[in-house]
Amino acid sequence: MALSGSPELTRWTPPVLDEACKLAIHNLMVKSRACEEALIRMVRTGHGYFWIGSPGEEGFGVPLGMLVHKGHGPAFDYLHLHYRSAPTVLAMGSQPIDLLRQMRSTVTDPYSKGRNFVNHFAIKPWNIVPVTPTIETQYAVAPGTALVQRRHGGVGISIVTGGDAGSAEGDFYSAMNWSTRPDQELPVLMLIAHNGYGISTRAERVQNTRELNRRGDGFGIRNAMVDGNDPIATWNALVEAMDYVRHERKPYILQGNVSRLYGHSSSSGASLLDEPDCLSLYEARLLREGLATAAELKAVWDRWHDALNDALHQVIEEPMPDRQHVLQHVFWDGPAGN
Amino acid sequence: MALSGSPELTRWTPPVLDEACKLAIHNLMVKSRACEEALIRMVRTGHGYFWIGSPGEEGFGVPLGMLVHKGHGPAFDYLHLHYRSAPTVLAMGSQPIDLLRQMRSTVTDPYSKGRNFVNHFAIKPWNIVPVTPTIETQYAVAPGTALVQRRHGGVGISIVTGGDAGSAEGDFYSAMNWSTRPDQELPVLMLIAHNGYGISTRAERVQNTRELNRRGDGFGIRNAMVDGNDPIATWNALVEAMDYVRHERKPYILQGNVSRLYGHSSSSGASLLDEPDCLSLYEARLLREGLATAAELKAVWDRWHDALNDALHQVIEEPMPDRQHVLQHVFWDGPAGN
Amino acid sequence: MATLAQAIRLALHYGEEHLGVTDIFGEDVGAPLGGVFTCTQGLKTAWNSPLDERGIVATALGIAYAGGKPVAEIQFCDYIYNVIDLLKLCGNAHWSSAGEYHVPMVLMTPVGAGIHGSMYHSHSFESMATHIQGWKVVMPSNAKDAYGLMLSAIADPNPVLFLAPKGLMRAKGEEHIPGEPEDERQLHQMIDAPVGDRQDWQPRWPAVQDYRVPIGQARTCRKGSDVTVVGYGRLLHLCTQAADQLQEQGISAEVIDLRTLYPFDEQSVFASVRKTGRLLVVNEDTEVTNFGEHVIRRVLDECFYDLQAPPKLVAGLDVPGVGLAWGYEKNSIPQLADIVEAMRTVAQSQP
Amino acid sequence: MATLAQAIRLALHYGEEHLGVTDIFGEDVGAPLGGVFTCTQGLKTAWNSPLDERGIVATALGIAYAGGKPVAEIQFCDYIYNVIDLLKLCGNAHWSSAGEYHVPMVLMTPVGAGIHGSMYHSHSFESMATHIQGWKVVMPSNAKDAYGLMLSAIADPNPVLFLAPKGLMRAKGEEHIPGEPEDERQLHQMIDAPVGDRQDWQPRWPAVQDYRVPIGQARTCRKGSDVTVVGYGRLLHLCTQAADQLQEQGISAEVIDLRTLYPFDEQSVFASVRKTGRLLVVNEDTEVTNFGEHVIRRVLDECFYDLQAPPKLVAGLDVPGVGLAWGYEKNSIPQLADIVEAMRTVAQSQP
Ligand SMILES: Cc1ncc(C[n+]2csc(CCOP(=O)(O)OP(=O)(O)O)c2C)c(N)n1
Ligand SMILES: Cc1ncc(C[n+]2csc(CCOP(=O)(O)OP(=O)(O)O)c2C)c(N)n1
Ligand SMILES: [Mg+2]
Ligand SMILES: [Mg+2]
Repeated sequence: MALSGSPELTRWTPPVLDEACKLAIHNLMVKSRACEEALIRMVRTGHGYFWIGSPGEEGFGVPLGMLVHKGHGPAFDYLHLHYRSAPTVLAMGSQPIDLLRQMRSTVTDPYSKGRNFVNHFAIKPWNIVPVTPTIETQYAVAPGTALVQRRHGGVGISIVTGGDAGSAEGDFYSAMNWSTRPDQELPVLMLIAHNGYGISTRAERVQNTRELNRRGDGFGIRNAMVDGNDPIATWNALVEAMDYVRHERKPYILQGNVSRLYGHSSSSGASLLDEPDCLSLYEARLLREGLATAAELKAVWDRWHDALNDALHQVIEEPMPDRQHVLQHVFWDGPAGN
Repeated sequence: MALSGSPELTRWTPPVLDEACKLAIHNLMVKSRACEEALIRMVRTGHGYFWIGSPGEEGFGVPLGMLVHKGHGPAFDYLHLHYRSAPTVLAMGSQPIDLLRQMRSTVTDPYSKGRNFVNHFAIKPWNIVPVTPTIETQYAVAPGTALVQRRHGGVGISIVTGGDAGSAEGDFYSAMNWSTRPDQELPVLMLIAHNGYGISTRAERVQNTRELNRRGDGFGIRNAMVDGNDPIATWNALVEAMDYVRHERKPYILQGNVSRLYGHSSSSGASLLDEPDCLSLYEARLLREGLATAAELKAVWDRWHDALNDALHQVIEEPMPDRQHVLQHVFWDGPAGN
Repeated sequence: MATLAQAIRLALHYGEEHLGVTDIFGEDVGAPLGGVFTCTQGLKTAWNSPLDERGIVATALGIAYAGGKPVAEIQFCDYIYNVIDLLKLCGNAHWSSAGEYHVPMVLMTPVGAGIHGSMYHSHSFESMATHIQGWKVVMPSNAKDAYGLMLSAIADPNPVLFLAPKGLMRAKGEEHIPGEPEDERQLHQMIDAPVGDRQDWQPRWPAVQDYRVPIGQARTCRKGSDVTVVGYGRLLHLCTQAADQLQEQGISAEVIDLRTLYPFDEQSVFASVRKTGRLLVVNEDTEVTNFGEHVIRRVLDECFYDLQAPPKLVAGLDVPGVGLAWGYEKNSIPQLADIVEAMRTVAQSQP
Repeated sequence: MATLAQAIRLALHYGEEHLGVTDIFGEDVGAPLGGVFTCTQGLKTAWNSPLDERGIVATALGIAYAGGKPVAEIQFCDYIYNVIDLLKLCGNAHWSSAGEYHVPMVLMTPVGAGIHGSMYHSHSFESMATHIQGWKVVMPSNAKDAYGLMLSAIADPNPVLFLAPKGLMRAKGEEHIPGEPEDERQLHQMIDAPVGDRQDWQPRWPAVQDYRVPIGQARTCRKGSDVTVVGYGRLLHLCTQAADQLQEQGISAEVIDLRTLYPFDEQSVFASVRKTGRLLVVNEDTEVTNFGEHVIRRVLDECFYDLQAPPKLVAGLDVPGVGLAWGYEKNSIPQLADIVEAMRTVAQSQP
């Protein structure tokens, strides 16, 4: 469930966070978690080489995906995503099977034709520009799309996401600077998913504040921090941030504190760690608030597990790239505009 | 007149800003101005290819040179300088003739053997590391010398200077980040000489604040701004900043607002512009305060003009590099330590 | 005739009017300066960026993603070395996304020595540039080609790197750009910003016409039979001068102006080498892992048995920089005499 | 026998104890991980830097200026492309200051494909690296050489780039490093960090000895008479395998492990080519403006008339990246069969 808008919007109204929406959040969080866990299993069983992903970030990523103003072109939001963005992209409506394809590096992988690691999206109809393996470069690129949006008018913004460690790169600074040029402020929403680590390096050993959003103080950029393990708090924080960026046409930095439930990647083992789990916390809340029964929640899981099983069976039959594919897409010879 | 210290210092006491010191400041400002004007004349008369330098920055640069804890090795200050640092280096005691040599690119140029543009110093006995033509990279390097100084102990600090426009490079951010790592703070004094321009681009068109020192707010770095056209105010601001950096062993950002009296460089004509002149302002003040007579001030000028004339006559007789010099100093085969 | 800098400016103007250019930007690219070589004076979409090369290239990429057509500038190629990762991203976005996105952008930057530029205004960039995949790389040696290559670069839906030989920026062309006024003083009055206050100045653009130099097409500037000389940019002129000198001494050199360095016009080079049996490649980039070595290797692949003498490279000396004193530049950057000498050696070499 | 990663670690330990290494740092270089390939586990001067390659290289330069001896790491060479300007500054500081300062630093970084690394863990860097002046560039193909080259790199008062073939990190050497325990399990227990909690773990270092592989010295791994094969790093092993296969078919290949890429051991290469009359250069960097083309060009300069067949380069395909699916890697990075085929072609080529 992601809401797609109309190109003519001049005022953005966030969807209402009612009971149905809260259950939709849960459904999408499960969708993402189940998908990532399926991906991890694929690596374990030799159906893929490497996993990196987002379990533990669903509370932060799913509301984002649901609040995106989705579509193609500068009237809509551009997304410059970190490699832990499955919750967002799945919440926008993408199919888990496509991630399985990328994991297995089949020719049918729609994001990279089997070229990139999993979770490296590229979806032009939804303005999701190619996810890069280079940390933080996406921050420097985001002002470019936002500049076109500033000229275009409307409520479309450029959303960029990244990790805590990556914010040490100068590209984060470039993003802050380029989006605050006098009389040229840009609608860039900068998100930091703070999981406390860059691979093995603990954030508190290399950065002098837990609140990396405060780096924006040096530019007078409005910023905030939220508990990214709480999708409701995140939803509200995002609504506030987006409202500002969309209508004031100025940048905003929002940090969400999240967990890294399976560690950095398959290189570090991808086994479940003892960190707060946004999804079980959220399920407990839904139960507590009487919005769902245990059986209903379990049914959501079952549905996604079944879907993922089916998807996996399909994907392992699909063809792999070979010699003929290597030289495809080096240059483009169609029309110029994206 | 620059004060050189002893390697054993554990507490730094700034020199006293008495009358003699105030006159010394004047003398060094004239030394620098007269030298730069001689360099400009050299380009005009075909004794050099290109000029870039510091007229208009003497009020900011000379006090810095006088306050440097001068010497070799980590007990003393390291200097990572911008290409407008003649006032500082001349105040530390270097000879104008060496700048004339670099302008003329003679073999005798002690800073680069005729390889670099003028004002690109490298003076190991005084910890002046090579001035780079690449804007702002020096900011990223300064934490490296400061790290050695932190371990070494004492009061030696790493001083880095740069322009206003250059602060847009991510290297400024790297410097702030690397010098504020938790429990690893570094004694880096970051100076910005704000002349309002990067070549032709006005600062207020590309930066959202005149107070670039405030970029440090994002890192909680102590920072201040001073009128760099006022050498007395600068002196006091530097004493305060240095006291903090030397003894707290933490970074500090000080911006001085200065003039660009002859424009960006000889590429833009190097003719005198209508901006506040720190030197004539200071002379008026010395007269007003009765610290010198007009004749005494003129005598200072005359002395430097004579010295520069003599120097020029000497330099134009000196040999130029040729084929045999090209391959010198590609690699070093002496002992390792600097 | 228009200078090379004017030709670039006219091409960018044409690009704004007819080819969808939306942003021309970089350090000092906008008013009042219009570029350190005046290439962007008076252009309606030109603007001054912050002093941040990473921001410049990345923003261009973002603009291209969002449907714009940016022409970004790195003020001197000497300052491009902190963005090689971004150039790689621009060049691999299409391939890595398997065709989902492409990157229609032009990056232009002045290159080469010849202006007493010292260590950081003398760099060449073609060797690194041609090693970065996904980019086309062009480099004109004269004003008309600059115009025609820039239009092709703008029209290309892929990233194109436009290397402008800085030593030729003020050199006048030998042929008119289509639509260029007959009288160069008239052109000057129309499009060059006045010295001094420019606040109210507006250019009057001549109605320049579409004219393309296709990417990938070399030009044979001198026909000859004894030796093939492959050059480009500023040194191309030293090659033709050398050829003219040697002509008088009975040595006939065929001089090819590559114009596009990637993908380079292999067929023209091969055909010429098959005819002359000898090859000299000339450029001013440093000599280790030099683009000219690639040209030579490709010739070996295809024409080894046609070669009657060792193919030779004349290039910049392998030193950390071009020193300011003329003694450095003269002895590290190829000069006319070096090229004459090398051409003679290759033409006359016998086993 | 020690693995290549262990050999690097032992060399760094030796460097800390005997050669004045003061700082070993980079992303995840310190505890608890000790490097993504474990090369820096347990080292007393190792520390974790911020995730900022520019800060890493620049800080190393600063440390070197202030009398320290840093060994910095870029986690993968795929992430080195935003610091090329800084590498240039490290490489030109000595020349530009006319000898006033020099830059005693080592920068190490894993390179190459072979681990299903996809687009950003498969890059090669030697072509760009050898084009940057003022650096020495080394690349071992086995553990003992890694040890000996690292000691030479540390002892060198100039910047040295140590390229570690990532596909060989876990490969065991064939020869002991002087002072290495006889039993590799013993070595493992002494210096490999335990899986799990490492808080209280301390390595027990064997008393490894001084052993240097001089910078600039190649090694002939197979003697032969029909063709000279120049390789290094991971592909060196494919070259020797190919030589062994061809040996059985009566083709005798001489295989040279370059070990130092800059300055490369020209004399050994020339001597071999003069003997065999044929040359194949093998590496996995992309093929346009490739370091192997430089080797070939130098051979042309000196041995053209000794050549009986076109010298050939086997290198990575000119595409924007190494794709993850094996079909991409297999068809863009040289494989054993490609090298066998090329060796045969060069050995047997007739006009
Ligand atoms: C420019 C660059 N440097 C290094 C790496 C290697 N690397 C991959 S992930 C990572 C840590 C990233 O940490 P963070 O930004 O906090 O993101 P997280 O993985 O925690 O979400 C590093 C160093 C990279 N991909 N890109
Ligand atoms: C990395 C880099 N980019 C561009 C340049 C070209 N350049 C030389 S000076 C300059 C402007 C610098 O402005 P500022 O930092 O304010 O210093 P100022 O000259 O005003 O003292 C530019 C863009 C350079 N030298 N280095
Ligand atoms: Mg993190
Ligand atoms: Mg300035």
